Amino acid sequence: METKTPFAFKGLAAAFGLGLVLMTAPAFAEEAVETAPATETAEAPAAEAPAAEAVASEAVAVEEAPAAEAAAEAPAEEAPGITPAELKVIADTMWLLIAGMLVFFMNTGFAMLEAGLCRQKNTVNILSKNVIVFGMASLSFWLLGWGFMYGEGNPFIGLADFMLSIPGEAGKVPKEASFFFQLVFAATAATIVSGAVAERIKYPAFFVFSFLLVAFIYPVTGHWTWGGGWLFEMGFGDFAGSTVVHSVGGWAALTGAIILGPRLGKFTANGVRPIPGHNQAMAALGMFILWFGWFGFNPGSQLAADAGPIAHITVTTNMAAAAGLLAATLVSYLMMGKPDLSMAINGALAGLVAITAGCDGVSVAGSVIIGLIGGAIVVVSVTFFDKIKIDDPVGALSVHLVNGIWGTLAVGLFNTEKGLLYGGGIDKLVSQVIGIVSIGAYVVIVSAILWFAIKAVMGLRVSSEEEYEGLDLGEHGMEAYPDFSVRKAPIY
Amino acid sequence: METKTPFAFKGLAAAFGLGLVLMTAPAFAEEAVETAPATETAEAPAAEAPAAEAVASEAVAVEEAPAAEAAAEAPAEEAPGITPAELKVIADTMWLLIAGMLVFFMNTGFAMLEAGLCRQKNTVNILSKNVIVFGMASLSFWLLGWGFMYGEGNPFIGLADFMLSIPGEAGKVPKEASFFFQLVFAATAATIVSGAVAERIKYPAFFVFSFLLVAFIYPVTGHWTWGGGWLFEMGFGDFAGSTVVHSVGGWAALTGAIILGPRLGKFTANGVRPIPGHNQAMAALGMFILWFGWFGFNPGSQLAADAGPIAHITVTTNMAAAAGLLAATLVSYLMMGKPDLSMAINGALAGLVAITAGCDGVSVAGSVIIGLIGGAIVVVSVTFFDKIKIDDPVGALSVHLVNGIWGTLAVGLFNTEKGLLYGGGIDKLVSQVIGIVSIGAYVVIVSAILWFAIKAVMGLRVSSEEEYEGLDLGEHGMEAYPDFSVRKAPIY
Amino acid sequence: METKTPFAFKGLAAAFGLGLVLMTAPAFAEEAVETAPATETAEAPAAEAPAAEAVASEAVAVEEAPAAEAAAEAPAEEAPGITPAELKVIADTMWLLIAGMLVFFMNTGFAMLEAGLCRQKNTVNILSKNVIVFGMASLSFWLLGWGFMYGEGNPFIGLADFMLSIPGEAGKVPKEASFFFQLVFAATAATIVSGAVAERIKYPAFFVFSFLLVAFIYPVTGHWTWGGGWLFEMGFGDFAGSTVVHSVGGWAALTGAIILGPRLGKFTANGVRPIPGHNQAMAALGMFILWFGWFGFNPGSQLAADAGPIAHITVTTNMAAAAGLLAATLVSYLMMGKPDLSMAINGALAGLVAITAGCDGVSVAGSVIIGLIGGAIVVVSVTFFDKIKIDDPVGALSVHLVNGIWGTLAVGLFNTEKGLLYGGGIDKLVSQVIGIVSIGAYVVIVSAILWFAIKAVMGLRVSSEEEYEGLDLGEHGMEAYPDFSVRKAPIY
Amino acid sequence: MKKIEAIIKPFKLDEVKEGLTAIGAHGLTVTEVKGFGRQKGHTELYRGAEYVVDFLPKIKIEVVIADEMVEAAIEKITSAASVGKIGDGKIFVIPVEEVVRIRTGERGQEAI
Amino acid sequence: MKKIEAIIKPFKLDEVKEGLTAIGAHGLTVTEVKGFGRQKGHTELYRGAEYVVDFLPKIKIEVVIADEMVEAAIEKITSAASVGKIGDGKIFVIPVEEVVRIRTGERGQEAI
Amino acid sequence: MKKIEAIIKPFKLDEVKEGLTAIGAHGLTVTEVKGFGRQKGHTELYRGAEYVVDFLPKIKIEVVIADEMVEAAIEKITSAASVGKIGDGKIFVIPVEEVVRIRTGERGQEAI
Ligand SMILES: Nc1ncnc2c1ncn2[C@@H]1O[C@H](COP(=O)(O)OP(=O)(O)O)[C@@H](O)[C@H]1O
Ligand SMILES: Nc1ncnc2c1ncn2[C@@H]1O[C@H](COP(=O)(O)OP(=O)(O)O)[C@@H](O)[C@H]1O
Ligand SMILES: Nc1ncnc2c1ncn2[C@@H]1O[C@H](COP(=O)(O)OP(=O)(O)O)[C@@H](O)[C@H]1O
Repeated sequence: METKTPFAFKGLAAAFGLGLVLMTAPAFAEEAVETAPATETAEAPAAEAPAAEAVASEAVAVEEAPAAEAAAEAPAEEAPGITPAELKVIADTMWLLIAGMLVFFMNTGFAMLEAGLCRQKNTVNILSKNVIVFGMASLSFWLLGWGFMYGEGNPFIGLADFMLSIPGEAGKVPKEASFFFQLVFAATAATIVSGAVAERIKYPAFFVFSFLLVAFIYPVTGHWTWGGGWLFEMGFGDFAGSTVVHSVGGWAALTGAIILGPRLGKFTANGVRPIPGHNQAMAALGMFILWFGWFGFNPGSQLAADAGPIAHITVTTNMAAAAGLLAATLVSYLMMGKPDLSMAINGALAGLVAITAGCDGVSVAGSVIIGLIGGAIVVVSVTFFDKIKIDDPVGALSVHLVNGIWGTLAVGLFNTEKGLLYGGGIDKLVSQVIGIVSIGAYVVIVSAILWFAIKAVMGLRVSSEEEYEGLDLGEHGMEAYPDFSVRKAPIY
Repeated sequence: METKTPFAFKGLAAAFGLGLVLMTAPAFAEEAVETAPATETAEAPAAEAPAAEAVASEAVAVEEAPAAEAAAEAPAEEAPGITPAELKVIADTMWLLIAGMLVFFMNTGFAMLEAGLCRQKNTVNILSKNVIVFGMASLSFWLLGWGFMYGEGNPFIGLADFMLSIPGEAGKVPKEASFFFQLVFAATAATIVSGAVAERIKYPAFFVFSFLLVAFIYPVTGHWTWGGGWLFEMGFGDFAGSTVVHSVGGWAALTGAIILGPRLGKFTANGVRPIPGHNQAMAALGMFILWFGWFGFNPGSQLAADAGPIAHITVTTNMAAAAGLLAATLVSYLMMGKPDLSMAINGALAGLVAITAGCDGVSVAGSVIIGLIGGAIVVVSVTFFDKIKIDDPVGALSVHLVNGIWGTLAVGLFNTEKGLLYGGGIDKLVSQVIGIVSIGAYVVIVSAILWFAIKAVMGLRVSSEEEYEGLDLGEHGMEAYPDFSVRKAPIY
Repeated sequence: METKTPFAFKGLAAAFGLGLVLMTAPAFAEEAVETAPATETAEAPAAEAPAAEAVASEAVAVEEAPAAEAAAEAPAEEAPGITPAELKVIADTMWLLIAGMLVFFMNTGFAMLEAGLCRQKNTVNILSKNVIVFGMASLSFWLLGWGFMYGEGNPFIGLADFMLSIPGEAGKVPKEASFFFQLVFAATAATIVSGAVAERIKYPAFFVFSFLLVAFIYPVTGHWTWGGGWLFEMGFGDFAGSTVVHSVGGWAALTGAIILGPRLGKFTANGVRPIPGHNQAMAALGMFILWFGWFGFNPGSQLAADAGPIAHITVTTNMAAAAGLLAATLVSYLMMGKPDLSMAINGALAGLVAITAGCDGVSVAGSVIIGLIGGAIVVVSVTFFDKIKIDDPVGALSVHLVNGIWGTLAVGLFNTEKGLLYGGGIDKLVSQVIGIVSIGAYVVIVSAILWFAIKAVMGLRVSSEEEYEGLDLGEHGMEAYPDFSVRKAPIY
Repeated sequence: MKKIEAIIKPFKLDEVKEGLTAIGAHGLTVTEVKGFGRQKGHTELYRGAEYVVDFLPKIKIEVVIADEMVEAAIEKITSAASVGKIGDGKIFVIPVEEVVRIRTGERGQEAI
Repeated sequence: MKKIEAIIKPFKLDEVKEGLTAIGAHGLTVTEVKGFGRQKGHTELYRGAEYVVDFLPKIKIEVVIADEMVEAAIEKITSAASVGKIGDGKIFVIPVEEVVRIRTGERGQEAI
Repeated sequence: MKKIEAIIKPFKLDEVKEGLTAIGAHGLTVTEVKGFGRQKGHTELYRGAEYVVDFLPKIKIEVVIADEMVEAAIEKITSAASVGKIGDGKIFVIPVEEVVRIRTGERGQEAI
């Protein structure tokens, strides 16, 4: 099993490791000086409260003895001084952090979904990709992505606050809470790519692409929209990221899937040969975890614990998912004569992606309709990509790209204030189209350049021998289930 | 594998799909008009605050740019005006939503538990049922269930607020938060049925029954109790639903299991032949997820973030589960000579169901005793149902029905204010018995009618050939683990 | 498969069951008298508010009708009277409970990780251990552990508040919330042992050891540190338990692994023979769940919803995990030529353990460096333990013990106030070393005594025949995956 | 001595085993196999596309017996495994030249 | 009648099956096996240590055919399964004394 | 040429393989099987009920060798696989009429 990449990649790995140390070193050094104020800032909301001394002395106590006693003693002294404004900051921070944790958990969902929908022989590889992509994204977004996305800059890119170098403002939700929430979003975009290029991409190639996606591609379009850039100014609206997160991941995935070409044996002279995933239970587990995590994704995007909006968003999110699930089940039932679990799973996810852009501003009935349409779209779309011979092992394109587009358009139709169907005129819809197209064009172009560059430097696709034997052995020298008697190629 | 149902069901599916669109259409149309006020209501708590303008302008900003900047700017302006009362609403809403999300996650637990405790050849079918049942329940509860349960009406049924048509009140926990929390409870009742009828019920039959359970059966008894109906007036107490949720699901499951009859080969001339579940790891995963989700189920049922009660409920819930787990392990150890993992799993769930009714009003020691007894009961009960030849593949009857009854009785014994053992007299216990019996009778009768109706119209049970081959192929044309060499019938 | 233990253990089990009933009986009796005040205490924060009557009457309403209506009515009346101080208590309680739930969920992660990294033939056994250990720990910590750890006593041990017998103080975070949070920590320490002694320890032996660990070993060192004992006085700092939880578990695990000896076939004349885990997907699932749960472990250890600190801790926790994951991947890549998923998984966990002690007081860059080093350490450490022939099937020693030590030392180096590298001098580092050594010595000695006592009384290790056949059959008479064709011994 | 190999439907295993023990076979070995034959496979679905699965799960039973028991064994297997539907399976009789019991080293008839 | 046992590389199964049906074999039985031979195994990794896996996944095809078809079958299998690399596999020809179709009780040639 | 089929206890595979390579067998094929024999099965538990599992996991080794190596192979397998307990397994010797190496088309002895 000799391959040439290891050497190339070993160098890369070493360089990367070194780079990381070098890059963190200055930050570390700086912080060595600045640290005291920096941590003060982090605790500012409390520190500025009237009872500052009590709090300060408690801060020490907490650091030293974060135990029941501390909890039992401290609040009493601290409490009298706390203001409603500070409490709102606390509520907002809790909401944002908890939501961010749920979004983090979506990585688990993606890992299970993608591993379940691929073949047993590629399981270690897919899991490895899903595991590393979050680690990679965390570092990459901290080092570069956050600064490009939310730093001060121009309408096209942010250019400050790399590695969170600028202290946050006092009396507000701590910047680190926002950073964490944005970080888990960035990682989601990268994970989407993983599924579409599965079962044939070289591990190092994916590793490098993910880094660049999170460091650069995603933050730039993120800056245009959520970072206050030109699309934001123009009136483009994407509440929680149907386009900003899902389609961006989807476009990059599409480009990758096309450049890589289909898996061996998928498209034969006799037509499409389905390649069933090896574990539907794992796929269903993944779907449930993703749905659960989406309750962080959408309601968390309110970025504050505002009772009305977060309740509304939770309901629209859930109803669209349920409607997508039902629609995909029924449509596949009508088309194929049997209810297809893999479609039902994709249908629920389609509903979730579709409601993401408009979850805050559509009615509950609107969310049901958006979800129903999303669920129907996903069935047609999967078949469509098969027909045009773009091979997407897990349906990532149909779920994230196509429904990301649908969801973004749906804002222009169903938003109860500005939607076309609610008498809001065509303006919103036009802005939405401009946003979709410009972001799509940008991501496709930049991704294509990167994919080709990676192909030239280190190769993109594994050898066909390795593809037959499975990437688990080829890329990782491991088996996912060594105790079970397994076959490398399914017997049909 | 020709069956007759597909055609019948295709029609049904089409009708259902159409119905859904028709039913949502008017709501949609209405909302097109009403929407502005409706969303205002949703944001009322904030909108009525002194700083209304700031908030309003922020609402727009948030919709357009839910990013770090918005988070960084907004709270500062908004904060000065917020009142403690509003903050309490925020805390309550957060608690309710987070709890509801955890209860949603219980669906994952049920899916894993049930799939793990059934055979490999029926895995896709069980997962499909667990997936669709939540989608179905969401729609069904929104369309009908919520109105029957909580709408204004008479002591026997609610008759208003279908599709959330009545706006919520300002200054309170948003109605949508309550709706979400109640919705996930309704889905739980339906999921319980899934396990008991597993490995032999036709998919479409289950689909239809679930819809009706959530649309009608569950909401009616729910109205009697939590909806302020006659049982509530009478003093029946079931804090988080040992009876209202678990027994209701359990009675419907019992009726279904009896009408369906046992799985082929379960009861032979030589006695009971255990049919081991195909994946104990999946079952254990399911149990853990359910336990985790129960921290939403019980503490969330406080419906408010009241510090003392939610802490107390969290502890009693956990202790009862732990005690149930230990008791079932030890009892099965003593009875069989070895500790039985499948019993330990059921024991923990038994403890959880048993504490559900009384988690708020029993002492910690009381919760331990309730759990210990629940864990012991489940072992005896599983054997009992085997003896009377009612086949319940996952133990749903022993866990949810029997322990639901035990838990509801336990309120009358262990409630520290009104329990018999605490000198509270016999009154509470009598009310509990009346509640258990009346709800049981109602659910058994209505379910039986529905099961028989479904049987007549579309058939209930798959053919014995399909049962041998597995419902995955018969109902879904899919395999759960196509890459593994599997046997359809276990070799003993 | 006759073994002698069943009888011994049956007796033990019976004795234990009886003991439990006897022990809970008095508490129960007492509470029968004291109950009313006890529950009042639990609701104290609200009860003392001006609107006490309204609240009291509502408390009844809530108990009887915890439904939408109650939620809709109640807050309005209650709200006017609530104070910011009470709201802070509510926020703190919510944070503590939610964090505790996440930590509870880590048990799921441990179960999946350990089962995935062991062989198929021992799956039921490992799951049984992971399931029972939490049940056991809950009871044990309530009966004894909490009192030894946090009760009034001397600098070496607490000696009061067993079974939560002392009422909590009003106006503070309810004691039951603290108890729950501390309980899930105690269970974590016990679970760590499970992995290192896997695939060869008798189930009853593990059962007894776990009970004693949580009842006595862990609480004593916990008292020294978090309970305000002598190490706390001396200035030892371990914010969330790198040493107090992870190393304590790790030292007990080390002692057990040495006394048990390696698994048959692990160390042969030809060197180390790797024994691959049977399900890498399950292991990856476990890692993700653990990472998710750690967002309760570390940020929850703030014990209060202080916006700045919890945001900061969430970020440092995440960055260290990401860095550990990357470092372990890259180091294993460089060493072995391929990226090793099982190492990546351990690397992420290593980063998490390493940041646990210092997550509150190091900078983000500091957390990255701590994580990078932790990830590198774990790779070297796994190889090291193999070299000295200590067999640790899941890498628990390298993750929890070695990185627990590293993380505790790192506080002395990277703490931005007192760390050596930040000009804080050597004092902190010295305290840390004293803490590590004294806790290590204590745990090793007491664990060794207990392991040997258990060995003498009931035997520690299964027969080699049982080890070949698998503990699932030997200890439990069950198979984890009975439907799959499996081999008991992997074919290499 | 002969080895009888029978390919049967999986759910018939128990009956065949009992049939064979009834005529005095003391041991047999079972393998999970996939069969292709006159019995048509079935169509499966996956994400909106159909495909035909030709190979069906079967059980192969191998039992080595004395020559004189061959007819009885064929008889028992045929009656126990037959459902009367295509796909019931086949029996093959193969010569065996030697049998050894590993534990004792016994050979031939006694070793069976 | 003969039983042909062919040990082949797993991904060649479809081609071999088609080759055999082309020459008129109506049934065959497939088993997943592990092979050890001249083809070297590979090295696997696990948590920082390497080990050699000697046994490689192979597919065993068993097909019982009339004597006169043996050469044709060998020919077909050889051409369909050959990649030209070590590890392509082996064909073994074994005598079969009797064949019975369970469903009908037919024997010999008709039963194949 | 003969095919030796040995049914052994799974954990003896490595030793048997080494025994066979030692006497010059260059290839062998392994199948996971379930065995029923004099060795009694065991009782398993599931949710409060017991049941007997008759079939135990075994490994089947198939090795085709030249006639003259048969005795040596039997000898090696017997000594390597024997634990001296019931259930150690069986060896069956079956005639093989032809062997073909797929890669080269070689036949007979050279093809083994
Ligand atoms: N010639 C053959 N060689 C090997 N196995 C065969 C042969 N013919 C049939 N089989 C096996 O027997 C099974 C049943 O055969 P099939 O033709 O489907 O039905 P029937 O036994 O009723 O004729 C097949 O699935 C296959 O495993
Ligand atoms: N003597 C033998 N007996 C049984 N099986 C054999 C024998 N020789 C080879 N095999 C099987 O054939 C497969 C291929 O053999 P190998 O020696 O690797 O390559 P080649 O077929 O190219 O000579 C082996 O993996 C094994 O399953
Ligand atoms: N007559 C037989 N035909 C086929 N396989 C047999 C036969 N007898 C035994 N076996 C196989 O050999 C294994 C061991 O046989 P068993 O009777 O249990 O012990 P022993 O080999 O010590 O006599 C069985 O599990 C079975 O797989």
